[in-house]
Amino acid sequence: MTLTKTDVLAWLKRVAEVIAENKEYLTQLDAAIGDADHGINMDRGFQRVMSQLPTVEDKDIGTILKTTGMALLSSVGGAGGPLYGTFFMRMGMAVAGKEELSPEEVLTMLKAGLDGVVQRGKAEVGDKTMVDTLTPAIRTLEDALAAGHQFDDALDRMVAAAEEGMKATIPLVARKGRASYLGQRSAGHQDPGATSSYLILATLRDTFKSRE
Amino acid sequence: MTLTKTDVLAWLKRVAEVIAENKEYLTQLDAAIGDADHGINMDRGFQRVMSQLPTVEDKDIGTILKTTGMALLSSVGGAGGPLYGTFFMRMGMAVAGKEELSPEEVLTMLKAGLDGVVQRGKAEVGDKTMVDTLTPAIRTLEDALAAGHQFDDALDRMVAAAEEGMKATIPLVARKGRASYLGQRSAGHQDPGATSSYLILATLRDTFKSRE
Amino acid sequence: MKKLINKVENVVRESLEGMALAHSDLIRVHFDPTFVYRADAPVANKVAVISGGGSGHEPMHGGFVGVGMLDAACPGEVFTSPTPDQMLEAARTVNSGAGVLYIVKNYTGDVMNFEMAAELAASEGIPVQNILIDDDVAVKDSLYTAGRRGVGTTVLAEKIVGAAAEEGRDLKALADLCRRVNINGRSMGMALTSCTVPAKGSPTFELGDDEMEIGIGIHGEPGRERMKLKSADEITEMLALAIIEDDAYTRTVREFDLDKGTWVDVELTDPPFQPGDNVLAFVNSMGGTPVSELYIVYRKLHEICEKKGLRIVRNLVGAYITSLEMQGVSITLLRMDDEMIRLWDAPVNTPALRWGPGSTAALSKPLA
Amino acid sequence: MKKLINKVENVVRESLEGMALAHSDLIRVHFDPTFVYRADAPVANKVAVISGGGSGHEPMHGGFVGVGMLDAACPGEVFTSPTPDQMLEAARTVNSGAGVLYIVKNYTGDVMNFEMAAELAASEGIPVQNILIDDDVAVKDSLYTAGRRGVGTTVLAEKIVGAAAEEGRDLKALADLCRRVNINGRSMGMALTSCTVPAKGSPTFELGDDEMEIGIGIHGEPGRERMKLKSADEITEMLALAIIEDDAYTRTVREFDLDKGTWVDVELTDPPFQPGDNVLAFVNSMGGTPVSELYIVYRKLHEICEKKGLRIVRNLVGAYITSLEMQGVSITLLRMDDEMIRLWDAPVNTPALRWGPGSTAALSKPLA
Ligand SMILES: Nc1ncnc2c1ncn2[C@@H]1O[C@H](COP(=O)(O)OP(=O)(O)O)[C@@H](O)[C@H]1O
Ligand SMILES: Nc1ncnc2c1ncn2[C@@H]1O[C@H](COP(=O)(O)OP(=O)(O)O)[C@@H](O)[C@H]1O
Ligand SMILES: [Mg+2]
Ligand SMILES: [Mg+2]
Ligand SMILES: [Mg+2]
Ligand SMILES: [Mg+2]
Repeated sequence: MTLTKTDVLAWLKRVAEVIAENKEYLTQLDAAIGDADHGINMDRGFQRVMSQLPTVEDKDIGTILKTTGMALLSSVGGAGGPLYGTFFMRMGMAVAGKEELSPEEVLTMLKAGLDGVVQRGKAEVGDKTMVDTLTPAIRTLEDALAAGHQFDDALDRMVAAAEEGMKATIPLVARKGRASYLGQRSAGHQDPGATSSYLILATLRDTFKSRE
Repeated sequence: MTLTKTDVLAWLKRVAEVIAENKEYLTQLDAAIGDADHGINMDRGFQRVMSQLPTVEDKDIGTILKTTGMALLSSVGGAGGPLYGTFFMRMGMAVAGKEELSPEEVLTMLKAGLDGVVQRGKAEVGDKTMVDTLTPAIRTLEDALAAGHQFDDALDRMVAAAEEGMKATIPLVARKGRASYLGQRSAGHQDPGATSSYLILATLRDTFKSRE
Repeated sequence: MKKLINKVENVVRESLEGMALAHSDLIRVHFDPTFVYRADAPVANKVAVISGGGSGHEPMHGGFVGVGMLDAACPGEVFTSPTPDQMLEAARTVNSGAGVLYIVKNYTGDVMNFEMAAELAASEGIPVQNILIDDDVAVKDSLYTAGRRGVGTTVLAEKIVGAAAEEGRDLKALADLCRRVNINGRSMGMALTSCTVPAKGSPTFELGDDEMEIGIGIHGEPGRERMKLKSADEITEMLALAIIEDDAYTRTVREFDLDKGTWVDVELTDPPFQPGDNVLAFVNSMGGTPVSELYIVYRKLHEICEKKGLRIVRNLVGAYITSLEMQGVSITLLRMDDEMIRLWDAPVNTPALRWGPGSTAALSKPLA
Repeated sequence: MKKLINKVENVVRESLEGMALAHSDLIRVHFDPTFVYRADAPVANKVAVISGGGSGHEPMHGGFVGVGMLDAACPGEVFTSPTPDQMLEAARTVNSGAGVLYIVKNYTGDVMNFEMAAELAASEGIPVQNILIDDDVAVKDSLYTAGRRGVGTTVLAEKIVGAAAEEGRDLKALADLCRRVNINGRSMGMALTSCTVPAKGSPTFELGDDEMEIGIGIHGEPGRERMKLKSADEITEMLALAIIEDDAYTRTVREFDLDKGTWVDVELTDPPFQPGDNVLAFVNSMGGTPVSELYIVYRKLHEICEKKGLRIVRNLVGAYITSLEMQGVSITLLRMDDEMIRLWDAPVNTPALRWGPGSTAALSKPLA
């Protein structure tokens, strides 16, 4: 029950597809409370990732994730760029040199990514950002693994928590990022960054579970 | 059967009203083949005329018409301003000093006005301008008086010819003024200046016939 | 109608009042009759250059009043030629004795009103010349139309002639120069959207979401042709080739003969562009098109000029002769000789164009 | 979507290429990563002033690169902050050794990307300072929001700090000056229409024919409040009073401490306006509003400032910090001390702002 380099590559490729499929949707969400570019930015970023992955496919997982982060950092822009750039770079640093990851290493990796996002963006749960998805999701994964659940079961729980966190952003009044300018008008809309984070985590689970 | 100073004043006042009532209509006509200002300009001009008439009401018809022309010249602008300004100023010069006008003097007056318009604008019948209304109308008045028709009958004939001339502009391709830029696209629309000229002549007839 | 205005009747007046307040170092505004004039007018021994036309083309013409360009501008109502009394009073105010050059865009209304003004000015002993600008190649002939409209070349003529007037050139020389600029300039424009005349309150024409008008003037009127929307490159090519490949254009214009004191007919011919010509390339927003899109047009225009052997030696990119908030673009190419280049480069300090020694940041009228 | 563009993906690139061709005397454009820089960079012994942000705000920032203003500008995709690699490469290119001042508009994305760029630049030994512009009074607090947005004051800061850099002031002095401009500037904007991000292809928000948005930023986003359309005077009053009556605004910003090499929190307070203050009044088009309407706004703003005892000593009226083709206006008032006035008046020669000795007409790249 480990996450191999092949899994990681499959995950990233599938994220690129999922983001492309949800480009319009994420942009629409951002149009409601932001500036209508989140889907466009993320899609541009993951296209860049896809064009750079071939150069590091035979490297270790850490290198692959760091390359992903750097590609995002230099192509996404906006708030999403530094945040997701940091997320993947920190994950890469946390698993430097590895060719496969145990469930505990996956957890460590995700926690390192989240720490980076929080350091960079200073958001807390409830601010109506991607942190509202990432924090409960990764905490749930930690709890599930601690409680001895199977990895795929633990991943299911993580994704359920991610979805809950994402949906919980709907009633919130934003306190970070561009949506915060809207004040009360930001309530009633789901946060685009929380949504893209959900897609990334759900895709991790899906890739892992669908592997042969 | 003479046109008195009172008639002339009543005519000008009624023209101001008729132009105001047809402001939108004239402007719409100008929107189709021009720049959507003919009604607005003529209305502004006749409002100015109305504000200046009180100062010359006790003067002769020539002075009243010249004052009307100068008011139009300094307030209408565009093509309409110099043309109608000239039209009324020349009419005024042709009847300088008069307190009432015989039918023949009315004809002389109108012919002088038309001559001024043609000298200033160099348009010929068929160019799709106000000249298409004025020329046949005034020629018809001349013929009717020469044929011995009553003045009010002659005026009716003049207005019928004015209407025909105005409507005849519809199929024409404009060769003068702003509508000429449209080339073939100007066909199928009635000329705004031909329409305002019709209104001015029809109002002359109506005022004359409705006097007590 | 969505505009930053108050009462529709006051649009022209309030806009001029605001301009006067913002540029009190450069200009003054007179009302009843309405004209904008240089704060230091009349300038001794200098021929006064005056232009005017309907409002709605801002910054033209009021924004070009100042040092090195116009001495006065006469704004009419929106898209309506001003009246002779404005032009006459402006001439009286800025004439130093050296005379007045009226730069007139070729529209029936403008031409007739300026002709009447010139007659009145001449009758008062003011030496006066009217020079027409008729540069719009969208109008093909002058036999069956009112002749080519005056569009983008007007801005360039006002700058170049204004600089020459500042140098002390006499009225005849300035008239010759203005005519020379006119016959060397050609323009064509297009619209993505209509515009709304405030007094009318609704768009002058309706355009589908995938349509555009080609060959428009500057009065919000429809153009020669309605087409399906095309790419910026295709649009630029359409406009630029119509300009560059335009044949010699000959027409007869009426000019005032100073010596005889009467109007005379003058035949003028625009020589077509030739490989090797030095040109100024002017990419102009119709009012609502942002400068980022103008540069996309400029990029293609540059490529086309290179291909055609025209050397772009100067350029102007921005909103200078507009139709209210219309989205769209016009292109003007002006063949420049060395003297014209030198005069173009000369210092200018007006609300809308400023460069060179003596040009300044906008000062405001201090508190009374 | 009606725009003068070609492929949506190429909008930013082609616009920059056009600008580079039109202003080859002043600027160069580098791609991959993308930045605009002074043709004569690096300028010996001069601190380099760099700004950047999403595209769609033209002429800001690329139009302000040149003598007396910016050394480089980093354009992102439309309404999307640029990336650290652009900012770093720009710094490497224009740094003369005297260091780099990054002028950063306060948006989460811009702040984070410029912080990462500053960390990278510092790690290469380039002396670097990030100064935030956060002047939009539509955002009321900084506790429950990302803080005030950087809007109109950015343009003014770039001019004033750019002039001081040209005089040879050192990095610390420039950082102090930039901070001083920021805390003395306040802005607020409104929209009559939405705008269309090319990549999205449809308007960001829908507004009724009789509605407007008050308190917008510059990214086509809806504002604080939607209202029924009002007159220009009422709108001007709403914006101007929000600015003039704004209380002291205190917030904590992160700045790079050059000596310690780390980020430190700095508390800043904007002093409210007082009768007797000298101000620069900046009336800015959001892109699609013509200058004639801006002057109507300026007229009322002038009246309000007089009533409130503020002396407008300088002004700027035009489209300088825009949201694509959006119709609307923003007002910025900047309290100016004598030094700021002197620096504002100093010569500038950039594609979009030019005055004073050394400023020139736009030259074009000659044929190869
Ligand atoms: N300080 C922050 N910390 C964490 N996430 C943030 C922060 N600010 C914004 N975000 C996330 O970024 C998303 C917006 O990303 P994007 O649209 O790419 O950037 P921008 O707002 O610059 O256009 C928001 O939906 C939110 O989830
Ligand atoms: N050369 C001309 N001779 C006579 N009438 C003309 C001439 N040119 C234009 N007109 C008339 O002027 C009318 C337009 O007037 P108006 O809209 O007031 O002026 P503008 O075209 O300047 O906006 C046209 O409908 C036409 O009848
Ligand atoms: Mg966004
Ligand atoms: Mg008209
Ligand atoms: Mg008109
Ligand atoms: Mg963005």
